[in-house]
Amino acid sequence: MTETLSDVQARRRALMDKGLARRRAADKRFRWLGFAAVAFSALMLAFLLIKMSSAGIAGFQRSEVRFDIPLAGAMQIDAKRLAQPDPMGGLELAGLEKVVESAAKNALGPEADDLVGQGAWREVATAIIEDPSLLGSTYKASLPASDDLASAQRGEGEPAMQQLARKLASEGKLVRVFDKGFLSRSDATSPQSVGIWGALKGSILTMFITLVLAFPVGVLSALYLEEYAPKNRWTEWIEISINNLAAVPSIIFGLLGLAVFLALFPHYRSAPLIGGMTLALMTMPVIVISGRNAIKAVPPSIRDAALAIGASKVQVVFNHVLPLALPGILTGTIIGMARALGETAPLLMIGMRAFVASPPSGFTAPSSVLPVQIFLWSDEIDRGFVERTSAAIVVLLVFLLLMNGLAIYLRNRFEKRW
Amino acid sequence: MSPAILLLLAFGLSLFGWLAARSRAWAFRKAAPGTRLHSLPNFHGWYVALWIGVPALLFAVLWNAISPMLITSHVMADPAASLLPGFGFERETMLAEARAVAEGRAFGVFNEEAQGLVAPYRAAITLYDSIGLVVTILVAFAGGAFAFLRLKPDFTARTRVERAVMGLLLIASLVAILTTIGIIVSLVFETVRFFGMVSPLDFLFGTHWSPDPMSSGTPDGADYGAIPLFWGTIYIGAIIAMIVAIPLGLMSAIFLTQYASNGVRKVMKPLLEILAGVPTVVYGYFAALTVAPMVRDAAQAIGISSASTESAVAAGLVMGVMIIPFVSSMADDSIAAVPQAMRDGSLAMGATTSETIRKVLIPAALPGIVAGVMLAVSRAIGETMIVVMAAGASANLTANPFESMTTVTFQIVAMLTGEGSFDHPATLSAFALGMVLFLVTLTLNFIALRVVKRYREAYE
Amino acid sequence: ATRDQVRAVGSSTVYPFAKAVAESLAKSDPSLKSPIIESTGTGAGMKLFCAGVGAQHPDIENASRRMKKSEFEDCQKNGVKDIVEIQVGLDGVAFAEAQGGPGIALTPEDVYKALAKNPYGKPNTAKTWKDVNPSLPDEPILVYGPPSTSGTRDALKELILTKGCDENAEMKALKDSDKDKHDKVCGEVRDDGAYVDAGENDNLIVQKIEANPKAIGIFGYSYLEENKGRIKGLTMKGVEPTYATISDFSYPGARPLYIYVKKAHLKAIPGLQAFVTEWSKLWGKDGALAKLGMVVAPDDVLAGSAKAVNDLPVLDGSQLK
Amino acid sequence: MNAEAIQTAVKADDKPYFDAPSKMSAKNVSVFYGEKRAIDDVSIEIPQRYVTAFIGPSGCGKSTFLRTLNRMNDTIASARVEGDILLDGEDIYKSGMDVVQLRARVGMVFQKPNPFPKSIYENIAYGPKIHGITGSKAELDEIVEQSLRRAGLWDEVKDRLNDSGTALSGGQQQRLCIARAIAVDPEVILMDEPCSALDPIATARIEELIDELRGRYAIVIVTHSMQQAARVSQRTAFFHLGKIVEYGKTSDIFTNPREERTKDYITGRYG
Amino acid sequence: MNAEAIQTAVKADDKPYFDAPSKMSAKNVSVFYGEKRAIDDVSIEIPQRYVTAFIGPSGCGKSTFLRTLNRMNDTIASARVEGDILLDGEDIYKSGMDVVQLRARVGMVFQKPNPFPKSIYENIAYGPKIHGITGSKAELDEIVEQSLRRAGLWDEVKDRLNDSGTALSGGQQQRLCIARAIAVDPEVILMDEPCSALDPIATARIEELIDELRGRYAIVIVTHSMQQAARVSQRTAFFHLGKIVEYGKTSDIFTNPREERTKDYITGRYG
Ligand SMILES: Nc1ncnc2c1ncn2[C@@H]1O[C@H](COP(=O)(O)OP(=O)(O)OP(=O)(O)O)[C@@H](O)[C@H]1O
Ligand SMILES: Nc1ncnc2c1ncn2[C@@H]1O[C@H](COP(=O)(O)OP(=O)(O)OP(=O)(O)O)[C@@H](O)[C@H]1O
Ligand SMILES: [Mg+2]
Ligand SMILES: [Mg+2]
Repeated sequence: MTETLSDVQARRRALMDKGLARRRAADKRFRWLGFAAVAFSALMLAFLLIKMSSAGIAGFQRSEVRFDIPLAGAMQIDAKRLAQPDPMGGLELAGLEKVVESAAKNALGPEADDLVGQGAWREVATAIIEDPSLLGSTYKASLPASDDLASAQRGEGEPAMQQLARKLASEGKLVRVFDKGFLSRSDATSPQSVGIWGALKGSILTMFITLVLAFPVGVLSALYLEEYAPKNRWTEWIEISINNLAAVPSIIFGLLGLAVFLALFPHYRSAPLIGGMTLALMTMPVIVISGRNAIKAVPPSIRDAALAIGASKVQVVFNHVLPLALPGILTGTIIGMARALGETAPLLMIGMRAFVASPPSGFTAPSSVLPVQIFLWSDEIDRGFVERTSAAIVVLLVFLLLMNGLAIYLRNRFEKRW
Repeated sequence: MSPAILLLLAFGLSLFGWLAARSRAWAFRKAAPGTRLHSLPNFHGWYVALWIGVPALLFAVLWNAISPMLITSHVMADPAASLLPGFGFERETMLAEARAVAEGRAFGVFNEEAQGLVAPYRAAITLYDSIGLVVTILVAFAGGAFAFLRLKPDFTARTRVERAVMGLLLIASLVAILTTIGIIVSLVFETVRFFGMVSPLDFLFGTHWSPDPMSSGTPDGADYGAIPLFWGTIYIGAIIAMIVAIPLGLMSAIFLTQYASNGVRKVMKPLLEILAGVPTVVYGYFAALTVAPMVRDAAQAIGISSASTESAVAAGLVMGVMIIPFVSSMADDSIAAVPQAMRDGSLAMGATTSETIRKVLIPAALPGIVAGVMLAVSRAIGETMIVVMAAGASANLTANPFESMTTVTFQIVAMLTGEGSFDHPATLSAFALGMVLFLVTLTLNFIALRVVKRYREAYE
Repeated sequence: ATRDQVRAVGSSTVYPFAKAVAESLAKSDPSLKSPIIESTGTGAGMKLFCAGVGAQHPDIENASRRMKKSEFEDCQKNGVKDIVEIQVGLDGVAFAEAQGGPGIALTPEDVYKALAKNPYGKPNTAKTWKDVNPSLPDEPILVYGPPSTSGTRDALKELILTKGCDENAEMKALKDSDKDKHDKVCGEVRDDGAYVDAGENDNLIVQKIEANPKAIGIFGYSYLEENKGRIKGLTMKGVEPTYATISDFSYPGARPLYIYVKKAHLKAIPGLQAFVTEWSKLWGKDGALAKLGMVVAPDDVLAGSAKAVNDLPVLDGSQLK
Repeated sequence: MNAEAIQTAVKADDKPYFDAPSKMSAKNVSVFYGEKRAIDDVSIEIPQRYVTAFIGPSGCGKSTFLRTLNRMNDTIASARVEGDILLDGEDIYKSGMDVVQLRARVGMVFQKPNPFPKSIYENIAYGPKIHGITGSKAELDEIVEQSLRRAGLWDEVKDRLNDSGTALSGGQQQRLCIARAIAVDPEVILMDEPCSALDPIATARIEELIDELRGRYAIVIVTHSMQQAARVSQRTAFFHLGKIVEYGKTSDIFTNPREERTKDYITGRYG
Repeated sequence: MNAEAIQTAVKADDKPYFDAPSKMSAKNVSVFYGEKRAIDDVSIEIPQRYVTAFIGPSGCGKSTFLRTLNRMNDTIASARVEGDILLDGEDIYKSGMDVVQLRARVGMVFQKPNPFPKSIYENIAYGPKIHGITGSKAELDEIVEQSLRRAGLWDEVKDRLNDSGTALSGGQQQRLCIARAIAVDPEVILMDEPCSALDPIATARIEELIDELRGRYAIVIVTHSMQQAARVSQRTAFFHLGKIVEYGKTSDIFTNPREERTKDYITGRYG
């Protein structure tokens, strides 16, 4: 039995129509799957963000006790001394600590010592140094509560203390208020007096070094490999090394930093310089790989066009290929930097897992970074750190968002279609 | 002399040379209108600038390295130095203190013996600084003059500068090789030490891992079988996490590039990238306290009684979520880079969007997608926090995803930051584990490169 | 360049206390820069500490165990000759469960039988506490504890498991005949899921046992103290873990915490001497460290340590193991 | 332009076709790119079984209009179509219209050759496969061979069907694309300057093919070459500035244009 | 193919040119792609100040040979050239040859338009800028305008010089590319089917431009259109299977081919 041509066509057309509903359904399903994937990821993100920020908000607050301190005539010190060097020392000598203590006892009862945070008098001193006229008045103090009182206010710790906390709170003497200082202080022992600025500054310095080293080296290597490298053994090894470095677990970079960078610069243990160098090695391959893909995507006809009017290789690369590839390179850089920003393990190896009580003064000063700070706080004994950890995470996320925002802005500015 | 000043000096002189050479090149043009310079004036500028900057910088680096020694020996000749204690840390400290004061970095000395050295230091520093300054300038001028005198209208400045650029590119790409060598060097000694104590065969093929870093006495090779660690690493990082991340990441990329409107894409793409940036501690808590109990209850509900709270699935699932952006971002970029003509060609054949994506776009974008997956796998393998919090730390060799498992990287971190001493084989095993991991990924990449090369499809 | 701040490395157990001392020092003498305290783990810290004398090397090692002989030799080899050892306090290993838990009364022997890999040389088959000791409840054994790399685990081994093991005369005899074997039989912990190695994060253990009332957690005493409202300590041989019982060693889980100081750095690093002195100011019964959860050492030990802070005696390597 | 040469080239067998049934028709179609109007109120009937040529100066909207005929302009976000386009009397822009089926029925060949980065065989087999036209390998082989033969490419590539389609020369690539379009047996074939990358011999072969196919399908071809329009088409539409200036039998357009602008254009005076 | 039509189109003013001085010459050139020989022992003299056309069937190696003339084939890793190619007597493949300078002297226009994704102005100004042809903005503006005018694009784009070059229609893009090549004042201009994407009017303008330029430069044009070869060129080379079958005056080739194969090809009998 032989089919005629139109039979064949009719049969094919029928087959085609029969499959249509299925294909349309498959298309819908596929689209729906894509949407579901994005929605799932977005929901995950929203869940994490909401969870973090709701916990984090509490971390931006602290418990403070409020009472009046009659400063007028309480101490033998005048405004002139406060204008001299070390005014804090002057106030200490004049017995400010005792004044605060007795005022606290008057207002809060005999257990006041346990209620006001250690060294809280320094906040009073700072206020006086700023405004010496306070010396003649009654100072309405709002000082950090002790850790015990703070946790009692959260409903933890000894029942007696909790009862006291409730009583003070109902009298308006114990309040939870926004803690401005959290963003300007550094690490400390008490959750009531910690701050994130030290670690944040450390992260900024470290990321700066990482970017300054990894971006140019990454982009230049990507250009070399895509545009210049002859196809030989040697190039292959470079390629394999880079792909491999992108796949090597981060902790191994920490070992490298320990063995090489710290051997070369032994004095800079814990410094953002070393941290940045280590993270740069880790980030560089990510930039190279995404950079190569972006460069590859630039159509060869653009290169031909430029070459044919007598542009040299370097001109082709820097005038045409690089600008066109830049958006893609920036994407890779964001991913790489985001990874570096959240990285803990390699930094442990080079000493950034440290208690640093003051913000780093420069690239070579000992410092902590945000993820390590979070890691350290999450293991703190005091329960007050739980909220502080969340707050630090919020800070890290905001930093991340800012970094992403900047890169996205740059990416959109340079994006070109052809 | 502070390095910054020498640096600034070198840059300043380079800039000066750049401007001078450029204007000279312009002058050639003015002098004989109509002649075409071989190279643009800018290239003449760069040529001279390089000849000034590079030697000056090299000298500055050298000088920074040797001048402290020269200064110290100069100071040691001073009578005040005889008061110093003998060689050792104290003496070094005092010298450094005196030096810090002399340089104005500190206000006073901590040890009085150092006080007498401040003045000699100041003198020596002034002397050597001026020497350094003068020589730097001389070197810069020598280089600059050499280069400047060679400028002619037909001077091939561009070719030379481009050769320098090429050299720079080559050096940049060598960083990767150096890093690889650096890693091997930093692992190899301790690894060899470790294998001196534990047989490589026990290590590589043993199926039981429970080294005790606190134990004394000779290590038992039977405790150092790393197979369970490798298995855990692969199972959690490369299997479970990828089962989550590859479909989700790829489908997200597809949705964003092919279906979503431009506005949605512009917003969602960076949002997803945030997932990769959430600190792993957060994921760790999420995995341990939310996902893991859920997984356990679900598993027990369907009758898997061995399910424990610490499970490979819990860790793998959360890890998968974390690395979605690695897959999706790279896939997104490479899918978007496939020429529109490909897509048009397929659509015009009557292919549905999904067919176009699956049969034309994804194959064409495959190298980029594979690169993204590789990055994602490596990130998953390198992850420690989630593993320890959600999957526990016990090295089980099992295919049951509801049991507790651990990974190589977690063991490395634990051993290196633990209490065990650094000459104990348990601690040293971290280096061996790192080495094996490194060699394995190197081999895999080697193979992957070969395979990708063979199947790479060119298009335009 | 020389350093103008003290640098200490070492144990994560000592880290919170060292931090507090550093903070206190910075407050009491504002002219000194606050010391940098790094939590590296005792082993890594020892390696750094013993790497040499000079500004690039740390001044102090915080240790949750004693320096080992091999480490001491490493120090000597690298020119770190004069080391001062100061015991600063105690850390307790506490057993705890969630507030609503059944409250098992443990003994070292029960713990050993429940957690050892090969109790008395035979593979461990115990599934429930009842299997271990008929007087205990019929609940599955599920213990969250520190990883083998942590000091707390070492203490668990030395102070509880080995003690429980040695209740058996045969084992005691083994100790003298074959020390390696004894170590293994008495010290090895089972890895079949009954003992869950939960990583270094003690807060996570607290949270896990809080969520699962049938589970038992093992961690540093200070975490028990801080989380009193949510979890409760388990008695060991009828003794409850408290400051007092740990401090007088009646609760069998106390181990000493040390700091090691490089003598050669004392003059060179500003604030080092003051930092060491600051420790002695804070380690007392009413001191700030006790508030943070450190268990105060017995009076005689404290007196010895205070003397060491003054006299700075050089550590004699021959007494180390 | 040599007007006489063109006129002699016009096919003699251009019988009175105006009774030809209409396959597609456009009614008052306008196309916008964002704000810009690229096609302005165009109406045209595309007859069954004949070849219609679109000619006109560069940028006049020929490609744009062609793409509206199988809704390929859906892929351009900024493009918007007004008016009605009917295929066999059915509005192809109506909601519920299946573009997949539409494009299977109205095939397209582009200006720049765009083979898939797959083997030559896979390039051709792609359409039949996705449409499920055939299940058997033998039949597929048959379709591939037949399509390549019709496009005049078979002899050149029969020994290397597994080579990548992108490794062919420009002319070969375009013929591959034509073969690919034929493989799904469309009812209408739209060709956007299909021969602009081909040499005369290949062009002649394609023109023969078009001639062969027109018996069965409606063919629309955009071309720059008036000779080509004259040779292959029976209807010609002259586009200018987004409008159809004149549409009619090819012989009439080239020998006896009604509009002055058409005449100027085909005699090369125009621009 | 209509041979008569071609013959009438051959320029009447094709005077005896064989005394024309040679600008470029190829001697026994072979080109390989890997193992495959795409050009086989080709020798040819390209005269100063005239237009030379390369014709031949698709895949015969016209583009390949053209690219050897300004070493654009250096960009294809697998390509390898044997034999000598001289520009003003100087071997362009000699070591030490500066390809950048070579390509400034031997410009090229491609088959597919490839404007830079930059503004129209920048597209034209790029060449003069990198070659340092001018320093002053006014002079640059002048060059840009003049080049666009010569390419017949000025009137269409003069109000939107800052729009992207890729936003133009295909034909406009190609004219932009031609303008870009002209802007650096090359000595030789190589064009690979420059008009395959242009409509007759734009083509005519380009042909005029070629005519205008040939007084000063040597021009080589690859074309599929024998009419075009006949109209614009004074020399024609017929390529087949990687060899030059016949080379001579255009009028001779088209009216009186010496080789049978040439004759078959131009009369359309060949393929
Ligand atoms: N995607 C687009 N966005 C905006 N404008 C466009 C787009 N595509 C084409 N145009 C414009 O629409 C007009 C018509 O373009 P079209 O490509 O249809 O012309 P054409 O007649 O095919 O020209 P050619 O013969 O050069 O191919 C032109 O002015 C062009 O610039
Ligand atoms: N990059 C390349 N690699 C391998 N072979 C190639 C390459 N480019 C062209 N070829 C082959 O070399 C031969 C000559 O190709 P070329 O492009 O020069 O032909 P052409 O005459 O320009 O054809 P057309 O008229 O179709 O453009 C062809 O067989 C082609 O398949
Ligand atoms: Mg068009
Ligand atoms: Mg060609």
